[in-house]
Amino acid sequence: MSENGITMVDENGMRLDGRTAEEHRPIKIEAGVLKNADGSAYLEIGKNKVLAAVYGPRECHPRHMQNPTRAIIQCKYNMQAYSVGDRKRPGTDRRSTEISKIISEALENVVLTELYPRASIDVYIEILQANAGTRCAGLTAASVALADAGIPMRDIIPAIASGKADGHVLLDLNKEEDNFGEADVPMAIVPGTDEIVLLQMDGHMTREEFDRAIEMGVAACHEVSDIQKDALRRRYSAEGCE
Amino acid sequence: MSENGITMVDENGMRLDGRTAEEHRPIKIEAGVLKNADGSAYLEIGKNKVLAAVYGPRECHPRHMQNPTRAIIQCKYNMQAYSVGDRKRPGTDRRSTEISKIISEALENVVLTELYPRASIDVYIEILQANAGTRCAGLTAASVALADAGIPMRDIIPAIASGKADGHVLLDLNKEEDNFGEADVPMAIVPGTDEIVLLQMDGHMTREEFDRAIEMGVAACHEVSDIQKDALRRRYSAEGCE
Amino acid sequence: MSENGITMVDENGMRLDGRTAEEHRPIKIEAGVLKNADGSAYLEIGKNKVLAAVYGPRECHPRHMQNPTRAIIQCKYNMQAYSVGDRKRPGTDRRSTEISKIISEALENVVLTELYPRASIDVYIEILQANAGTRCAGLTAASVALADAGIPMRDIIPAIASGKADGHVLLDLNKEEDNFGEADVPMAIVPGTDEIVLLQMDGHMTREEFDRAIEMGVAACHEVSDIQKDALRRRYSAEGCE
Amino acid sequence: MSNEIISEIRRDHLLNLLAKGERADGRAFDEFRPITVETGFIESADGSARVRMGDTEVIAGLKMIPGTPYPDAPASGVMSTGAELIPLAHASFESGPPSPDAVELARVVDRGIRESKMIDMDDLCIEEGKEVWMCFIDIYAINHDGNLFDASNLAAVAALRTATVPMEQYGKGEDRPLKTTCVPISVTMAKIGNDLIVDPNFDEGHIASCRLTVATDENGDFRAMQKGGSGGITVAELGRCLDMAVEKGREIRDILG
Amino acid sequence: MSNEIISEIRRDHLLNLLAKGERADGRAFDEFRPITVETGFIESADGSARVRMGDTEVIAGLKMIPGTPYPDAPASGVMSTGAELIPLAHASFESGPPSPDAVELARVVDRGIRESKMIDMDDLCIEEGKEVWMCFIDIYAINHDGNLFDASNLAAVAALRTATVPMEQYGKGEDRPLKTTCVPISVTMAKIGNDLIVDPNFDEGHIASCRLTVATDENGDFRAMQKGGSGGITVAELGRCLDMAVEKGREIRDILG
Amino acid sequence: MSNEIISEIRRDHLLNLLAKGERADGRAFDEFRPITVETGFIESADGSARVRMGDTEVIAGLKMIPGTPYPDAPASGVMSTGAELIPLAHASFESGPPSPDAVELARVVDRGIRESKMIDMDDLCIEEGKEVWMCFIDIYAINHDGNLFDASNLAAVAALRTATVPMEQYGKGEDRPLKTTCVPISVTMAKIGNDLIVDPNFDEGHIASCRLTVATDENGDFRAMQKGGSGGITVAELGRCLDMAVEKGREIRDILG
Repeated sequence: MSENGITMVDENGMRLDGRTAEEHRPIKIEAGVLKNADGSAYLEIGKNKVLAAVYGPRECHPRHMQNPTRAIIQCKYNMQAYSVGDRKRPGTDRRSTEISKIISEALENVVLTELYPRASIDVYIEILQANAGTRCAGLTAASVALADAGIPMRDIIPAIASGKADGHVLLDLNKEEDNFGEADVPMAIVPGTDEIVLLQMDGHMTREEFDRAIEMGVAACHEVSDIQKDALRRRYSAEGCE
Repeated sequence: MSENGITMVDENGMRLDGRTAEEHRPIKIEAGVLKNADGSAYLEIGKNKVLAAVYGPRECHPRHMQNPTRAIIQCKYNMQAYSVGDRKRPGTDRRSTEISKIISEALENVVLTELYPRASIDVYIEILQANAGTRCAGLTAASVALADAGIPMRDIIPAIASGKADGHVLLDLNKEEDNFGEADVPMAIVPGTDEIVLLQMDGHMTREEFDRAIEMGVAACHEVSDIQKDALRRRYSAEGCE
Repeated sequence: MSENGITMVDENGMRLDGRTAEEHRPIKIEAGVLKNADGSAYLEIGKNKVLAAVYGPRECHPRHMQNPTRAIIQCKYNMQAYSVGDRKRPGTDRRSTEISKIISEALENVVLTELYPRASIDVYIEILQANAGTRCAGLTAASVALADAGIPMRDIIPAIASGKADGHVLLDLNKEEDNFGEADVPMAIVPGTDEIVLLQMDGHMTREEFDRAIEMGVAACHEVSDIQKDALRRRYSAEGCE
Repeated sequence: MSNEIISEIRRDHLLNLLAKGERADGRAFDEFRPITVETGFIESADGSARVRMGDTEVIAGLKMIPGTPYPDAPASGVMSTGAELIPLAHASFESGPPSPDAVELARVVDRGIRESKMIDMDDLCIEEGKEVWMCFIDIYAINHDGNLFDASNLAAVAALRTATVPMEQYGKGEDRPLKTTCVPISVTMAKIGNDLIVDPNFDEGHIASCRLTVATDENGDFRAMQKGGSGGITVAELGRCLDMAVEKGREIRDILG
Repeated sequence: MSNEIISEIRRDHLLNLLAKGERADGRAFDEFRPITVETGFIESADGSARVRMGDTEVIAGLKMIPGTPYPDAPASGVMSTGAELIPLAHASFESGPPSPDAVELARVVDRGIRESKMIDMDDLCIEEGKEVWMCFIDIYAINHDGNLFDASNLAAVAALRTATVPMEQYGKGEDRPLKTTCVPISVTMAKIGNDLIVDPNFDEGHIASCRLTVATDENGDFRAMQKGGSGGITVAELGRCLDMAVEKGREIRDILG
Repeated sequence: MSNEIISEIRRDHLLNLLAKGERADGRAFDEFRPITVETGFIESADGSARVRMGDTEVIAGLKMIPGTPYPDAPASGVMSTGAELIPLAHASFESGPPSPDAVELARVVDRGIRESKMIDMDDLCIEEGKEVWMCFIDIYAINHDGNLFDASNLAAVAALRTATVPMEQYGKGEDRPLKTTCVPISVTMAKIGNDLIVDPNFDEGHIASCRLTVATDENGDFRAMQKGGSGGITVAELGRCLDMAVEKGREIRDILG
């Protein structure tokens, strides 16, 4: 039983939604879902529904933000008004500013920005429905959208959160687990090197718990990576048929 | 008797303020009322009091809004704080944004914008006192101000609203009629061709009622047009005397 | 006894904090307190605590604000959130906009702006703790910061307020005196010529009272001037030792 | 080749086609693109719909929240409509506060719903003068290929027709369907040269001289109209638009079911 | 000829005139332009006035609304003054949030009225600690030919003196006149070279090194002052300004009646 | 020489030093700059601290105000953290709304304090469901020479530990110290090439590929983390960072006393 008196994991190690500790929610990714964008992806993980679109490389506005040696990546993470329990007022808030920033930084790790001096690569993440884990879902979708746009990248970034609830280290908390949980550790890696490119943590974790969360997260990122690649494979073969 | 149990038109077809169905409120227009503006007009229609001023053609700021082949018309419709029953907070709201847009579009129809590539013709409409029909009053005044500024135009646009109250199709609803009315149809025409350049409708109207409203409105626009021309004639003769 | 029934000056002419009518609160100025700024100063007067920093002359942004014949002085006066009794919301308000404007104008009187066409000299005043008289404290500190930055000036501006409380004309009202006071007269002079470069007044004063307030203020400005020069002297000798 | 030249060539091509009575995508002048309406797509919303009209795609979601009524209508619910032209949907859309285009879109959709009295506002009173349901309709353009007006109207209407009043969430009893009455359907026509076409796609909208959006109810009565663009329209053309709006409105109403 | 050169020539011309004791429009140094005050012009306002001072024109309107008092003054009304330098009034004015000039203008007018205690704030209490009248004074520049300070002060003062408390509109009984006491009159002087002139027009204000606005009451006591501009003023010059402000203030008070 | 060339030369210099195991200011890789903490500096605040970390300087101030609790936590106080990167502190900081850097800084400091439950929120209830204390922590950068995260965390924590609940000011009884529990200490590491250093100064932060901020409690447990920058970090490097964060966190906790 957790601090809050709510049982999240039963005696057999099963979670309320029937998952084991190391299991992520069902993930569905579809690449190339939008006509206008240069690249796009739709992703569901559990009850999260996310769209990502890429425009660029294109001219960077305003000009004073241009970098003469490489492209900049400008990600905008946005929760749509009806995506959450209470209506979210349209417009940027502090949370979305922070998430946009760390996702942009993670993507800069893999995109060959040096190929496009002065340009901007614009990544738009829209959360249609939110159920814990939207920043990782958004980054995972954005990576697929970048690949769909044909942007040269060293690797494709998967992301997932691990966390702690009811005293257990668990992968990919859903909303109920997150609300009553004790910690959350969103992360993203470069699959080819296992380097961590996005990492946040809040809550309360001992060293052993945190090490376990990282171990679980890295392993799960590889699973997410396979799903990303599969979506791109389907996209390319669909394109071949067109 | 209207849906709301309020009688707006008596058994003789007379309205509360003594007008017939096809009669507009008294209109007064004076051109050239402001020293600084390149052109200006003051207009009263019933209890509405409106000022319009034109500056331009002049350099367009910001530059990315410039059109290389013609001038753009930038109209700003603004209700002054004390012009309405409750105080209106200064600043642009969604209503004024929409009205500014449709008035700009109507004026683009007649101004020879192709003569002034890259320039801006700025039209400012200030509602000093509002009593239903301000957008038409504003457009009517703005047209006179453009002519006063000597901006080359194919024609001078008059505007007026027709509507429905107490089950009757009526011209130029005043505030009381509008508050309890069933429909409002603001419109503007090019008098030389009878082409409609501004048209909105909200409320509830059958086809016959709407056709009647348009018929009434077009006819009244010609009356407004005469008053506009008269104001400009007085302006030019006054200038001659100066 | 004042209008409010509160005694501010006792029968011996002593104020609640033990000062005479013509006495300013203790003033402490330290120049060169910030590493990054081109010039800086920290000032305390009574319970006021103020930091001023100068950056420039540097390129002026946005460009349309550049003056082709001289530098512009852009002062930003800012009250920190915790500096006042109630928390002040971060961001510019109308009071700080006005104060920034009149301080910029006062400083333009003495800075040789003609030496730096198109440039901007940026002056930042941060009120860490406020206790009546912050605009004068800020201008006094800003003048020292400009000198510390080595900006060529005709003179160094001191500022102080006089005022009226409990029926007496008093120098440098503190917060309690100001809250229950009858008038406030912030001023700044060019010490070399006694010309007044900043002057405001609000409240109620007869001509004699006002004349007395000016007389007192001008005299006190010279005292402030000495403290400014002393701070700069200490700063230069400290630099010599470095 | 510069963008302007490409755009000029494309324009001439479209005009030539129209002169022959054809549209670039093979449609008749009075033919809508294929329309699909999917409702209940967003479970976090109290009503939602995704509408595809050719390559144009929009999502509308409804959130209902208890709030205070306006003093002059103490027993009536409150509605508010927002439209976001997010940069994901088109290269020309920018982040930031709503553009005039987004404001106009939201207000035209709002007027259609408000003036047709589609939502039974009296049914949204919780306690007279104290508490009523506030309905927030939020519309997001997902892919913009023209005629966002009709797609947005349809998405909003479909979301409202399938909406649930979230009574339980706010401890007000059992969830119940939102009561709707009239269904306003918006039909947009564009004038290109002297031709009138319905449901203009992006390219057609781009070269049109003006646009007319007309919302009709089940009886073919008019509930809202909005002309856009600087071109003029004759009274005769207006009449043909109104005929079209009534006829096409019926067809679309049938799709809604 | 470039704008700068024209402006330079105009400046020299004005300075030459002043050296001869003359102003471009023929006024004496201590002479205001013709002033007209028209009150009650805006029926939707609870008080209004249009002031013309030469070619400078401003409108001030008052709206009174019941609201909550400040906790530290539970029995006092609330006042707030805004000034809008709308682009209609001068080519240099821009749309958008108030510029520093507009903010300064509003605050100087506000201080004159507030510090003279012109409005009897205690008379504006409806229910102590619960409800008081809030007075919103909104000033719009209509045509800017200099000295907006004095024109705005005069318009605000005239609007207040002829204002009605809208009791009926809010169900508080019968309408009654707003109670005012002291009438603060603002007089603005400009320093050009070593000359002091009152009521500077646009060109004079443009070349002035500094400006002093002084608000006086019926007794010739001072209620508010504001120096503007980067030029300095000597104590002797200040004294002459104060004399002028008292004298001219009396003249303008007579115009108000 | 252009700024870019200077910056390039400076970068190479720092990298050469690091290759030799040295830092430009002579510190060991795991060594903080000298830290001073001065509390109670701002008397108008309910708690305040000025922290100097080498040439980096920040001030944090606390204001406590009675307010309404959130409906889902009716007996808990409320906290809010803001950070202002004012232009006084660095030539690159601009006036205006908080930049993404300022937002991130505020949120990371906020998370450390919030997640460690440093403030006893239940002790801040005045009347359940009606009134609770709202804690506003405002952080101002005064001079930015790198590692604003740790300096800001330390200032906020020191301000909270020495804070007073202003009971008297709001007529709630006698002033009393704010109850705090856990003390979260943040330690920031930067990765430059393959080296990890603590407390990066401005130049080091500028050339670092990434940054990791770790907040630990008295037990060495983790309460908040934030990686920044586009560089990647291996799991092994992460482990070394965590060891360092725990060890350095203890040292800084001792400074706080």
